[in-house]
Amino acid sequence: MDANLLSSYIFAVIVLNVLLGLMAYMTYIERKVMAAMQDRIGPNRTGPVGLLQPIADGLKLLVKEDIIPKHADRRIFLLAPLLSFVLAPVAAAVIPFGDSITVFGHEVNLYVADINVAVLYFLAIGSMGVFGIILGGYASANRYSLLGGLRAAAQVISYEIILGLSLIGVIILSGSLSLVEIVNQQSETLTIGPLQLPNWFILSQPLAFIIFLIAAVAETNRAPFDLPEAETELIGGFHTEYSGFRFSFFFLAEYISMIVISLFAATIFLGGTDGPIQDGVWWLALKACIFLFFYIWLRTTVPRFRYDQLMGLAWKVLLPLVLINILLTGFIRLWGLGML
Amino acid sequence: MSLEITQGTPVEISEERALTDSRRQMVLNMGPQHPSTHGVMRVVLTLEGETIVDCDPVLGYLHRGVEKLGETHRYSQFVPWTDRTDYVAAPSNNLGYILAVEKLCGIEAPERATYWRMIMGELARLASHLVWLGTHALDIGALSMSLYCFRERELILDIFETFCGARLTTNMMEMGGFSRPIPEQLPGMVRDFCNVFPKMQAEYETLLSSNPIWLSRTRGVGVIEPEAAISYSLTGACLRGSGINYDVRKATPYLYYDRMEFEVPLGTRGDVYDRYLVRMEEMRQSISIIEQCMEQMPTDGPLALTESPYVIPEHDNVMKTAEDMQRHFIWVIKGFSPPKGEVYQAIEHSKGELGYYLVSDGTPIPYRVRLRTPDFVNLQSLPYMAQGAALADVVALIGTIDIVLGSVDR
Amino acid sequence: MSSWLFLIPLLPLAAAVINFILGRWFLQHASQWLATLAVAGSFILSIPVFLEIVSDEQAISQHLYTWIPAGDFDIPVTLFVDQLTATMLLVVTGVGLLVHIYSIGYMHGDPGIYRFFSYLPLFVFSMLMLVMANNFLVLFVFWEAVGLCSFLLIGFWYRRRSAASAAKKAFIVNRVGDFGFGIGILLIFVTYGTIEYAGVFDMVGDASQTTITVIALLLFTGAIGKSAQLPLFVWLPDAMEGPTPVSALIHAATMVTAGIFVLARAYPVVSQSADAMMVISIVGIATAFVAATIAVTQYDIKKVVAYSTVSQLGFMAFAIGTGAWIAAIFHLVTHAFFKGLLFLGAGSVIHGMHEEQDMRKMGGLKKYMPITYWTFLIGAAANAGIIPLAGFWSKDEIILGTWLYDHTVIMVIAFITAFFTSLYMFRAVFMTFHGEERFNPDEVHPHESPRIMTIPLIVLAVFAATIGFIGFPPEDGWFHHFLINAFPGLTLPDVAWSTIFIFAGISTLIALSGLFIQYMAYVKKSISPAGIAGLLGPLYKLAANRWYLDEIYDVLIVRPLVAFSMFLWRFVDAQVIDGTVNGVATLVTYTSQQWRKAQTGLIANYVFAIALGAIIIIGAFMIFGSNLFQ
Amino acid sequence: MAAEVLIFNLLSAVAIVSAVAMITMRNPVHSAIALVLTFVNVAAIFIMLRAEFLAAVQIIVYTGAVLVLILFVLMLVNPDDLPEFHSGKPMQNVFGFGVGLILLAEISVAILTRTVVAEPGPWNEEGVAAAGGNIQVIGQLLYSGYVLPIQATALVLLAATIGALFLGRPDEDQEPSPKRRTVATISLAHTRGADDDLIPALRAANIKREAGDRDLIMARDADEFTTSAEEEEKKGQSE
Amino acid sequence: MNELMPEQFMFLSAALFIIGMVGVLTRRNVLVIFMCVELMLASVNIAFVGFAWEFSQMTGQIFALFVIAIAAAEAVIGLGIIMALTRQRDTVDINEVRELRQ
Repeated sequence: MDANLLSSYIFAVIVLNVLLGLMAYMTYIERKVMAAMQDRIGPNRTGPVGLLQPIADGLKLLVKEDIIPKHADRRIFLLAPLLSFVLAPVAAAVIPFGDSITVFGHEVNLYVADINVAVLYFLAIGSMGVFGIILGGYASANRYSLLGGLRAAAQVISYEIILGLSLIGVIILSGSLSLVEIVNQQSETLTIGPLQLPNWFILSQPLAFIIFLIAAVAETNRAPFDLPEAETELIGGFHTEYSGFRFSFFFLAEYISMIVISLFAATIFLGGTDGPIQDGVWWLALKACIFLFFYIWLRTTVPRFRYDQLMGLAWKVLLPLVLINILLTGFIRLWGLGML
Repeated sequence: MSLEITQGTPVEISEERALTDSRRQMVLNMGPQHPSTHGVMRVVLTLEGETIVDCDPVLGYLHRGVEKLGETHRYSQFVPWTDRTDYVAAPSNNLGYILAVEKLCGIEAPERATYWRMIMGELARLASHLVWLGTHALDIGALSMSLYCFRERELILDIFETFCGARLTTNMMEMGGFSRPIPEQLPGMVRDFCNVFPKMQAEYETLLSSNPIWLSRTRGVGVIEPEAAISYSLTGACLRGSGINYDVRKATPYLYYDRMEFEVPLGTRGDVYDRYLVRMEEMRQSISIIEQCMEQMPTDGPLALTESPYVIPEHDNVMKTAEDMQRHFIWVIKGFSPPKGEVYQAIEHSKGELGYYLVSDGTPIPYRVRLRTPDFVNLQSLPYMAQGAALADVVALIGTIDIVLGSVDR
Repeated sequence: MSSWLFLIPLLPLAAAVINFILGRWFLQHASQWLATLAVAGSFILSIPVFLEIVSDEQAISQHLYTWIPAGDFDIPVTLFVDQLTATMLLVVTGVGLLVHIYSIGYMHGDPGIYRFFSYLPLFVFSMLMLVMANNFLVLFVFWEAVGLCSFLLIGFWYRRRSAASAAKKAFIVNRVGDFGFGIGILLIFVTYGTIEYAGVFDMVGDASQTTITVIALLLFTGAIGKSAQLPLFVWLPDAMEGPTPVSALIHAATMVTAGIFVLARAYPVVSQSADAMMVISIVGIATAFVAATIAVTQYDIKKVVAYSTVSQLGFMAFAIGTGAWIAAIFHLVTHAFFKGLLFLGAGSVIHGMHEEQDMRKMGGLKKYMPITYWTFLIGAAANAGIIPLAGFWSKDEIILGTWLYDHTVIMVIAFITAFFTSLYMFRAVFMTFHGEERFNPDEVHPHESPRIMTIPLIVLAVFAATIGFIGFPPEDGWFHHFLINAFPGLTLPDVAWSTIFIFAGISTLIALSGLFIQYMAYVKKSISPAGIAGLLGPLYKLAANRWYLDEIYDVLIVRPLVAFSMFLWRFVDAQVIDGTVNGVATLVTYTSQQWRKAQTGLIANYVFAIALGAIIIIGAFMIFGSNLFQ
Repeated sequence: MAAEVLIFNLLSAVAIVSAVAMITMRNPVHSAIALVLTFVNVAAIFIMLRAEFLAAVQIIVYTGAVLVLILFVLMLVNPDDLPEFHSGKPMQNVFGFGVGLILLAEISVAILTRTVVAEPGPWNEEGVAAAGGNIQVIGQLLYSGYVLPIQATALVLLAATIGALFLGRPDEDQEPSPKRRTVATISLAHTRGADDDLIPALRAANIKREAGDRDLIMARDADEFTTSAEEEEKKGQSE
Repeated sequence: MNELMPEQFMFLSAALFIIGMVGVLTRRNVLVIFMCVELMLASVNIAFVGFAWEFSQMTGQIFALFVIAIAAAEAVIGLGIIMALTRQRDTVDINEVRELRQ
């Protein structure tokens, strides 16, 4: 096994662990931020200012009773949360966390893999992630879960299309599907008259960015698109019947998806590790945090969509918009290349 | 080690088959443990996809026989039971019952007590509407609203607590007035609340009234036509949301509502959004009524009748005069016996027309007690509104009717 | 001015298209104003064109585009305006405008109003293009287009069975004439190698006399159809099923005169053939007489006016036949005004009588609708030829023409026809407006039409009364001198005033006698119309039954055709063809029934068969070798 | 054995085993999951065969869309109908497996005995790398030599979309099943009945403009905007 | 066997195809049959891509792409038909649907 591959493995392990740790504290941050927004205190008993709360929660979920409904499809019931949980962090493999650094004389790339179909890979993994939800909904032998699974299937297929199409504009501009390449292009400087702006794709693709943001929220089943689990309608939807650590797998998967898609959005639209001073992974983290804060903010602020409104939004509003965006971008690109 | 439990479906498979017209339909059993049924109500939904074909509310999970209990308790003993019907607006229930009994006995509370009763009634209305708004918004998915609403409701509950010691089940009224003096700080608290609340309410409206998702979830949903509203005997905001001008406070004024200047908001479309607007406006009107009461109220004066045979004598005199001691003894041991007859007293409760019907046979225990609770009647319109709506609308519809299961099931 | 020429037809076309596309959903009643404004625009633009022609005495043209470029042969779409066209332009747009205005009132509240107001400007457009064409092919295209508009408008109330069948009848009968017309154009092309007017007219003499005669007769065939001459006039009375403004515009003022217009346009050709002229004059006078006699017996007010139209078209035709070209066009112009007026007046009566058309159920309407009465009277008098109204001048000139060009027989019949004309016109007036009220006053409340309908009536009445003076003095008027430029080689005959006075006197006498008879019959009641009818017996019956023309067609054409079709259906189709087809089908069915037993309906079995096939094919390849695997 | 071959064989084995599992599972949902596994392995094999783009498309389209749709339909279909009925036709199974085996044998013989000969093209590893990568090569080829097939495919997809819309439309003969329950009784005798002239009355009323286009009517009196039964009667009599 | 041999993917393709075919032959649930057809399509793609790899061609990959596109269209229509079928018949048993026999 060559050293390059080995360093990739090591880095993958690091990313995975960081993600899991982040995810745990993501729940803590979400609860704190929501508490602040809602005039309350949030977790404050476990550890200093409640910092140990995620660990306590994890322990609690671990030792909780694992309930399997009698009529459930046992094997799938057990498989579904694992599927969700495993697929969620896999997508992070293509996200570049920076250029290569030298560790103990070895050149180590700060990404797990730079594949030439990274964007498609990300979409592919995202589209696989829904299987956990659908199968969980099916296997629970519960009407609410079934409805949740059905909603998830329809919603994810619809928003997958929007998500993919909103990225086409960026791909047209960058001419590459590789995230490393896309980040490198964004670190260039864009000069508009006296303005010196970073060539972030949010500036050239604002419409695509907004659509991506909406589709990303829908893709991760977060409020106001949390229809598959809508606790006031479907009592948790697909995870109604799950308890204990199996439930926590779904829970973890949702938060990891959020973090990963935030990292992805930061990479695609906000220049990734590019920053005004001293490029590095902290910029990526900061940008991702903005997205995560946006997620939480949305959850505390807006009511939930209805199923038909959700689908209407995807097919009647976002799809035409994103197609127009692609068309415009294509024309501008051709014009820029002097082909028009 | 995992435990296998049987899925608790009260409706058996064969029964479900009988309930549906075709195999494309699905029976969904919503409740009684569903988070959005506001208690223990069960709604049996027949779905086709996510569209509701049939909707059948099943009641009685919280039935405690309040009416029957009333027929086995003495008149004054029943007051705490009224707290436990609509527990989010307990003072209003107290008020309705007390007014009914007073009407039966032909007595009337002193002026100052009447004003305080109005204030407490309006505060109860506000408390109830705040619960409604919070839960309604929560059902539709606006998570933070419930916390904001409960924040303000806390102020009202503090007022109740200061006044009578209890926050939820207040039991604050007595035949002929109040049994306790008004604490000194109470008027100030009420005034403070009146100053604070409108600002808070404006905050709620910025969060909801023009939020596109809120609008799309509430507009055009659950429309009740005026004719249907009347034929379903709806009252309260459900009726007024459909544009029908009926408010007990205006139609048959009780207490001093005829001295108050306030307006009754009426909706134009009769959908969930209209009912939301009507209730929001009612809260503003309530604040105005409270402020008017505080202004008009005499600063000093008795809080309770003392001389009537139907009321408990003043505590100080019990140990001083033989008559009062005797009366007190009889009142406590035997209770009082109103004249024979029957009486119906309706008040405008936060949810609609709350009516108490009492039949007296001259004994200290009522012959018949009947509660016309508004949300029980209003709940009838749920199937009417739900048919053809989406599954997600059901929670909005239950929210818009504003039910409290304690009051529905009694 | 010539550069703006294209706007004249374009405006109505634009209005038609816009109304048709947007009318139903967006414009609704606004469509009527759009159409009216467009036609008004055309009218206003036509005036300077006309004035330019008058002052320059020079034809103007505007080339729009080349329609069919085919080698050295190409068909241009060129707008061409000479004196004849200019006259027609004013008539078409002027009457068209008034009819549009009138229709706003008449069609008020009709749900299909946008349709009406897209067909009507479409017709105006087609008619304008017809008269402005500079070659026969474009002429023919718009000749068919006006036929189409006529079809659409007759069948406007297509839910009414009679309207639908009348529309079909008009269309089919016209096809007979159009067939001849088309062949005529082909013949022109074959003979002269071009179809442009200028080219054809320059080379007229190159062809043999027979060819010219045939061409002229074929063109006249088209005119027979379009201008409702004997024997094809049967469609025109039926066409009255359409809305009355349509009758006024299309079936009185403009479209039906297209035939006359074409003959006049083809003057250089037609005038070369004496035989053709003879045929035209015979057909014309026969039409005029037959239609006039029928008109006397009709009770439907619109039918009367319709037969009157046919009769007047006959007048124009025989005027052309006898060589009184300008008189024919003159009559065309005056006729457009007074016949349009009569139709609109009849429409006003019908409108006021709640869609009642039978004159026997009218009477005494004078006091209910005075404006309609007076304008209708003017129109009737103009038609009957009462001096000094428009009809008098033109008709008198036609009759004078027959004398001048030595057609004595025709002249006599023309006088008789003129008498009948007066007879039926005043019969209509007196039956409708005078005498006792024969309608049920409980059900019908006659009323005057709204102003938007009466104003066009008044305007038309003014024209019907005065337009004749453009041709005064007879054979030497301003109109004659203006139009003579369109007919090269034609000279205005020099007529003595005494001749004119004699003819005018006879005409007036005849017209007044008709008036007098009808006055006695329907107002004074001293003559019984029924008695006269009884006296005439079979003759009356003949006229009343429209000379049995429909029946003759039925026996001669329709029934043999039906019988032949029945034969084709019963024997050839049902027995021979179906027998063969059914036999094959039965055979196949039988065979299939046997094969069907192999079909289980199970998908798996079919897939099994496919798989088996694959195995066999691959096995065969393996064993016998192939290019697939080498 | 090179690692490459080992991995390939491993992937193939999993693909074949899960494919067999797919056709033998009784529960269609289990079959679908087995098929997902097969498809993922096929995608991995695509990557080994230097078709990265196809691998991604395979996963996005097959597993991400088609199989999700299949699962969607499986859940929509009545659960009672789902289990497979193997008992039906044993002969069918025997024949099916028999034919399968014969065909497999034939093709195996063909694969082993014949070799496919063709001219090697320019797109070996170096060629692809020189052109910028797998996607770039596919893109360039696709939009230069295969424009017509792309258009045809687009047409097929359009037709499929329209067809799906047509198939998925609500039944026409069936009246829309969620029907509103009609109003049971209308108590017009109610003294505070609905006012027929409510809307005109509103115009003059005290209207409070609420958010957007909604109005609230502010009634000051109990008798505003209402018609009593007597008035109704009077109105009826006067007409 | 140190190199990847063309026979390997050819065998894989053939095996998957035949498994799919056997599934179509033996199964009765129309949805499973549908899945089997998808499997057969995918197996053909393996052969396409494999030959493209073997001969350094791109045509195979491009055709595989077209196959995937067509398969997607087929899936949409197929599932639409199945939905219509279950709506009308309340069954997904293909042996119950024997319209072709009539």
